[in-house]
Amino acid sequence: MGNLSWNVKSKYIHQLAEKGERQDKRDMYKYREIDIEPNYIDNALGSARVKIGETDIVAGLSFDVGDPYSDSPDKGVIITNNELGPIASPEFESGPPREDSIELSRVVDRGIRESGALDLKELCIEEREKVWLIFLDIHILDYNGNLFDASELALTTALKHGHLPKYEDEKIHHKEEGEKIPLKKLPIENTFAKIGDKIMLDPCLEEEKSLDARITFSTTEDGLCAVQKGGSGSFTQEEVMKHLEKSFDHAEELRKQIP
Amino acid sequence: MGNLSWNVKSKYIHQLAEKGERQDKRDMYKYREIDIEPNYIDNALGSARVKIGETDIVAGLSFDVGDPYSDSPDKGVIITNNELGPIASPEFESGPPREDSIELSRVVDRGIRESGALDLKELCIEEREKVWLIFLDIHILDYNGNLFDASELALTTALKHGHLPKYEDEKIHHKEEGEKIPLKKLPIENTFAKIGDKIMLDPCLEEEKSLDARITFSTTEDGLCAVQKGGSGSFTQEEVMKHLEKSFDHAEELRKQIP
Amino acid sequence: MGNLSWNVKSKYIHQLAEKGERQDKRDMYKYREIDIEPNYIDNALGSARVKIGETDIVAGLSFDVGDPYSDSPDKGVIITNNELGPIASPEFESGPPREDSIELSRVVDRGIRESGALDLKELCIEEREKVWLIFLDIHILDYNGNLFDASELALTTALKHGHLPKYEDEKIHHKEEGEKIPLKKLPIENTFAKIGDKIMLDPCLEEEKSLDARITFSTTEDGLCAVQKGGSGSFTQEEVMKHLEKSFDHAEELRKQIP
Amino acid sequence: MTELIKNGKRQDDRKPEEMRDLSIEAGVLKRADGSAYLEWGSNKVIAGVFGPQKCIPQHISNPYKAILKFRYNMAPFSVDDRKRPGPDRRSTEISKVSKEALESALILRHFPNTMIEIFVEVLQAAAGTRCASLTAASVALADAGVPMKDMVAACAAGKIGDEVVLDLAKEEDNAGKADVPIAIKPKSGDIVLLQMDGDLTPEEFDETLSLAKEGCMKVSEEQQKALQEKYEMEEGE
Amino acid sequence: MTELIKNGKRQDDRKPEEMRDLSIEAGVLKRADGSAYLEWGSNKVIAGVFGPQKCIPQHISNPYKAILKFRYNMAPFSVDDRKRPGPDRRSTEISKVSKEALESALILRHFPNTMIEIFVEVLQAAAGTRCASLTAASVALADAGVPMKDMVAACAAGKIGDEVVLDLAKEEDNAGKADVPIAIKPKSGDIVLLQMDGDLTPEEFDETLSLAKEGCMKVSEEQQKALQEKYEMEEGE
Amino acid sequence: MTELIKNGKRQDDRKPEEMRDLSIEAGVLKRADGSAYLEWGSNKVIAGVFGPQKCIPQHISNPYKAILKFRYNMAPFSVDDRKRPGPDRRSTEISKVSKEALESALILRHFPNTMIEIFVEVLQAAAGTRCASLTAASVALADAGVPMKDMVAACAAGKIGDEVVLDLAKEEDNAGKADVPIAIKPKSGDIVLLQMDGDLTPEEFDETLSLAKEGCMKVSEEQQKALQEKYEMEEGE
Repeated sequence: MGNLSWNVKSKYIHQLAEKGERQDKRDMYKYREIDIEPNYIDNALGSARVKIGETDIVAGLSFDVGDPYSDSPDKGVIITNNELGPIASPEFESGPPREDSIELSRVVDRGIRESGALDLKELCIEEREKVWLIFLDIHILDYNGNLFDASELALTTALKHGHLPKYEDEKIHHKEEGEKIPLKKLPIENTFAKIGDKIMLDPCLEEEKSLDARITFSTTEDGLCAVQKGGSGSFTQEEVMKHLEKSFDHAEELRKQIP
Repeated sequence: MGNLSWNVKSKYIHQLAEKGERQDKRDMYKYREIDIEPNYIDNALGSARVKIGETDIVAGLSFDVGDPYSDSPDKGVIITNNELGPIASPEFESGPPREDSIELSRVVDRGIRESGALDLKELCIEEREKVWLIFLDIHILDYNGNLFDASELALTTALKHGHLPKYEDEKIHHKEEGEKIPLKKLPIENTFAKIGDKIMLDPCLEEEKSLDARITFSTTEDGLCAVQKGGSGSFTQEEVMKHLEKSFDHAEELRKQIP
Repeated sequence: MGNLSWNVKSKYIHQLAEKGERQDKRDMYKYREIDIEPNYIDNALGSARVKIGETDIVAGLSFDVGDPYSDSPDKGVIITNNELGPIASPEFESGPPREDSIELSRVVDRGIRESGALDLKELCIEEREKVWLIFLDIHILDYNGNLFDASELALTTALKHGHLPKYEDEKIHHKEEGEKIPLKKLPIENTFAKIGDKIMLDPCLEEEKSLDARITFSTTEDGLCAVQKGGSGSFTQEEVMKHLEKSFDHAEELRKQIP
Repeated sequence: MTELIKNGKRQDDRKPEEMRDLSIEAGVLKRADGSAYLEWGSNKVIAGVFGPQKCIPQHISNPYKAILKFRYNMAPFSVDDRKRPGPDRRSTEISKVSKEALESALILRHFPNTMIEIFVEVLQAAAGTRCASLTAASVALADAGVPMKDMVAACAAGKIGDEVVLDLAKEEDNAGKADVPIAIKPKSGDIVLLQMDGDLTPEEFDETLSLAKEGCMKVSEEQQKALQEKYEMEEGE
Repeated sequence: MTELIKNGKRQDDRKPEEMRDLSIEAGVLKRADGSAYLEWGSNKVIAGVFGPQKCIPQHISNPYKAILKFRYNMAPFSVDDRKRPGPDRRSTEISKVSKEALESALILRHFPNTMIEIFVEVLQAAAGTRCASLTAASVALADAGVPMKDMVAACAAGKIGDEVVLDLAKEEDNAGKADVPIAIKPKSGDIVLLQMDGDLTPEEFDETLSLAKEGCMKVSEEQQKALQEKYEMEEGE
Repeated sequence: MTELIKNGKRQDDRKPEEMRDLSIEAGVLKRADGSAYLEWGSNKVIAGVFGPQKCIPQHISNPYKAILKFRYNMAPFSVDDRKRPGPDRRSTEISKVSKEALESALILRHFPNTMIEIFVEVLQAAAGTRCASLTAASVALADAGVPMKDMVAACAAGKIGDEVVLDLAKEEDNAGKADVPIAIKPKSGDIVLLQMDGDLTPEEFDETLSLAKEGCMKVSEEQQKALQEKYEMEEGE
């Protein structure tokens, strides 16, 4: 960050933004090429590989049966995690930034949890005693920015195509498909970066490193369910509302691309 | 410790001590001003804020129900902890000294445990099956020396005014006061510092950093229950016995100040 | 490793090896003096102290009763661990090399586990419910090379002389000897070091630090049960087979020395 | 479940756009370079600031500006169920967004290669601790004399039943439909912290933002008052 | 339990000396200096290489050569029961023996005071992941342009029923009598990785080694093919 | 429960002021700079000393003197219930008070910027391990040639039934009324370690201290004997 050549590069990105341009010639409100492959992992009963430009991630589901939380005895449990490991980027050579990884997990988790997209009550096996635990794991292979949108897209795809394992005689049969996962809506996240006073969709890594502020909207077919602002800059209320509206369109655009 | 200006300061403190004097003009055997506020935390069923001079700490109790230890199936369990965090002092900027924190917890715990002040048998709900677990947590806000005495004072106050939560139908009702905590005595700790060959009560932080040796007596109305010597210096047996006697008086003095 | 005087020493060890010689005048295929003392720890129901030259270790067994693994409901469980602590060598001053310690535990564990030397079915108390857990702990006091062979020798001795504790009324009586530990064979490990293109038995620490490759054979009276190659060099298939044969002889030699 | 809002009154008798009582005191700690104590409803929060000072470890220092560290920490007894000591995922996220919220208000370029550390201890928690914590931190920074372009004032608004309300209390947060904590720089009204979860239409979201901003302005007044009192006390000494 | 081998055919219809399908692609990651993706039976593995680069932390650097770091890591969803993230004892051992296996093939003395980092992510695991991982790592190192005396190719052989067979599948590994993963430098045939567990006579062990080495030679061909395809693609660009 | 003391005899037939058997051997480890092995009743303890040597990490070094590190560590099999490896709260406290006890006996100002490391491994534990460990450490330091103003000798006394007794055995410690481990510098009799828990009147406490000091003097004789034997052995070589 205090690196000289990076400062020159960052200044250039700011200058481009000033003119409404980006390094890769993209429109300010356009995603990079998106590739979604459901059921990428045969071992997993739900999985997806998602690429947004050069950002490349795999999401996979794992299952267990356990106790419900005492304040929601009739609901299953989801646990969202990610490995933002060193293979994904030389940035992480001296260990991944723990707080970034935690924020990522929590923000994509909120997209799914707060939207009510997943019917947690259908994940209850026996009230107060036994519920499904679904682990939503995100594995990042190549990191060129915008992990929020890519991760949410991968999880939503994995859940949409996913099945619970069979559960018989108190045993989980990981190899056998049980019922479909009760996904009722398709939550999508859209992330905007503010560089100087210009705002753009789907920042790549260099744009992320140059940004002043960042905002992510998590929406379903039905409405807004979560927002997260990041970065050391600020947004006006007008900017927030304008990009929330754009977000609904872009979410619909991504939603259609999920096979 | 290897710091030059600190060495000058420390030498000055030694010179004062030589003359029986202290930086804040205090008598060698006098506490700084003490302020005790019971029930400081509304959320907790037992708590206290204690200031000794500029040392400022909060103690609070938390409760759970769990298994007894197998070698004391009819006794409740207490777990003492402290957070000697960076807010309390710039000394701790690069992480608090773990061994100091552990010693503090263990010494104040012994004051309560070894004195039998808390009747652990009354904390048994069902022999071999269910007992109260009481967490005694000390949170240090401002650190100007003598955490032993301040912490013990805060815990004793919190316990004296504290209640167990209600426990009905295998559920803990954290919001509702149950029975009083079975505190039978009021354990108090008194700490003396030896600087050169002079001994003084209630060391402030700079005195602690200058001390050669330290001794803490833990007493109740009934007698001595724990001792801890610290520091790289030594005490004669006569010094130990003389200050044990003083300790009984000072303990009584503090005990009276607990509301 | 990048240390100059060490490089000179290492070159000397290589030159000696070239001539088929060693610093301590030992034959290439000879162990240092071995000393085995069973039941070294009175508190433990199985223990041994083993010295190979200046390498000095203690192994001790501890016991617990717990759940079997779900995929082997009728078998006891063994857990092998070691403390390659700083007392054993100045090499470890800045913390022991975790990966070496893990490899050691796993390789000696395989010697016992894969050989079937320990009849795990006899460690079952009640199928699916309760089995013996045996902790095999290795404590290294002085480290002058070849921990593999010394550790396996100590564990085999401790197991051979060891007893389970009595188990009555769901309680473990750690002080009372129960049945003998069902050890059916005596697994032994033999380690060879390759320095340049010469191969030698039982490397001391300086030889270990100079070696190009290392190979450990784990055998019982009945045959080969585990192999582990280490180091950045290589072996030909012929070298491997030739030293496997030698290994059977050396294993028999060690086995006879176990009291 | 009892209704959270009835006849325009909330369970604690507040009106929809009414904030819980807020009081702030600056300069409460002796060893910190700056500090503030804050009570907001039943929340009790204390913030301490150290720095600008030598950056430790040195390799994270920045030759162009001071770096900021923020630690939001809950005392074990601050909630009914004991909070296990040490950072968890929630507190790590709050620390991160709080730090980012403060960065644009501070003039960090004056102190290259240094660090400013902010520690906030939540002693008693009752919904809205992240806004309380950030508000206290901002006062503590001013108390420490760290040069600032503007203060940062935080407040949440949300939805309970069908209504948009200011500053959710604990039961309202648990049973409500949405919570939107924000922080602004009062001079410009620019939003420096914004999170939301729940379920809102765009119109409701806009309304919530407006109400939360009004709340922030009230918070800002209390911050000024606290600093003035501290200043007057020092003058009077 | 069904027999693992019957009439000279294994459960998946392979002959004893037959390997599962293997395909390798070089240069699949954009940010790594070298990379490879590998499918071997149902195993899916991706390897990334960074370096030679500045050694961090510096005190572990070596003034005579580059140091090598190897991290074998399983994705949580790569196995039926979720694998807890982070290194465990098994992965630590695999990382160690894999690193040692590569060291003799690389020309590390050209890059004193630097480090080369190899990260292998196992996305789907079905027996033989350490051989798959090492094989992929070797291709990724070549793709990164790290100078090598030779490649490293890995393959296991073992015993099921009474027969020595190549490249054990998952059930064969679980219920078989012995597993012998090895890695060789194909030019010389020298063995750079060798582990074994189970129960074998010396004769069987010798036979197993010979068969595993044959397997490694086939693996080596696939490695060459992958690198050639990558090279041709780049030429064609 | 059987009585701990009856007709002036303790369960192991000792008189009240009688110590368990103690034997010490110096110079038992080859790689440590100094070492000692000690058996005290059923306790078995081994101590190793490294240094004075370069201080790692360097930033904790002191330009005026050597710093001391002390690690008291119990082997997993040293107690009936397996002791989990690694430091716990009890061992951390023992290490701290033991280090402080030694500091006043050592001449640390001769070796600025260095560190002296003391590692004590408890192989078999039967009450009194902290005194055994400190006593062994002191011999190991002398064996390492670290300059000392005096040795440090440790011994406990306590109360069982109504009597003050020396050197509590395991059952006496568990069921007794108080335990007072101390350490002194034998030349001056000054107390460098002192802990107590239980229930004692001031008079009993005074009596306990006196008895414990007598115990320390006997321990000191054994320390001298061990060092002399080592010295004679070396002379004889």
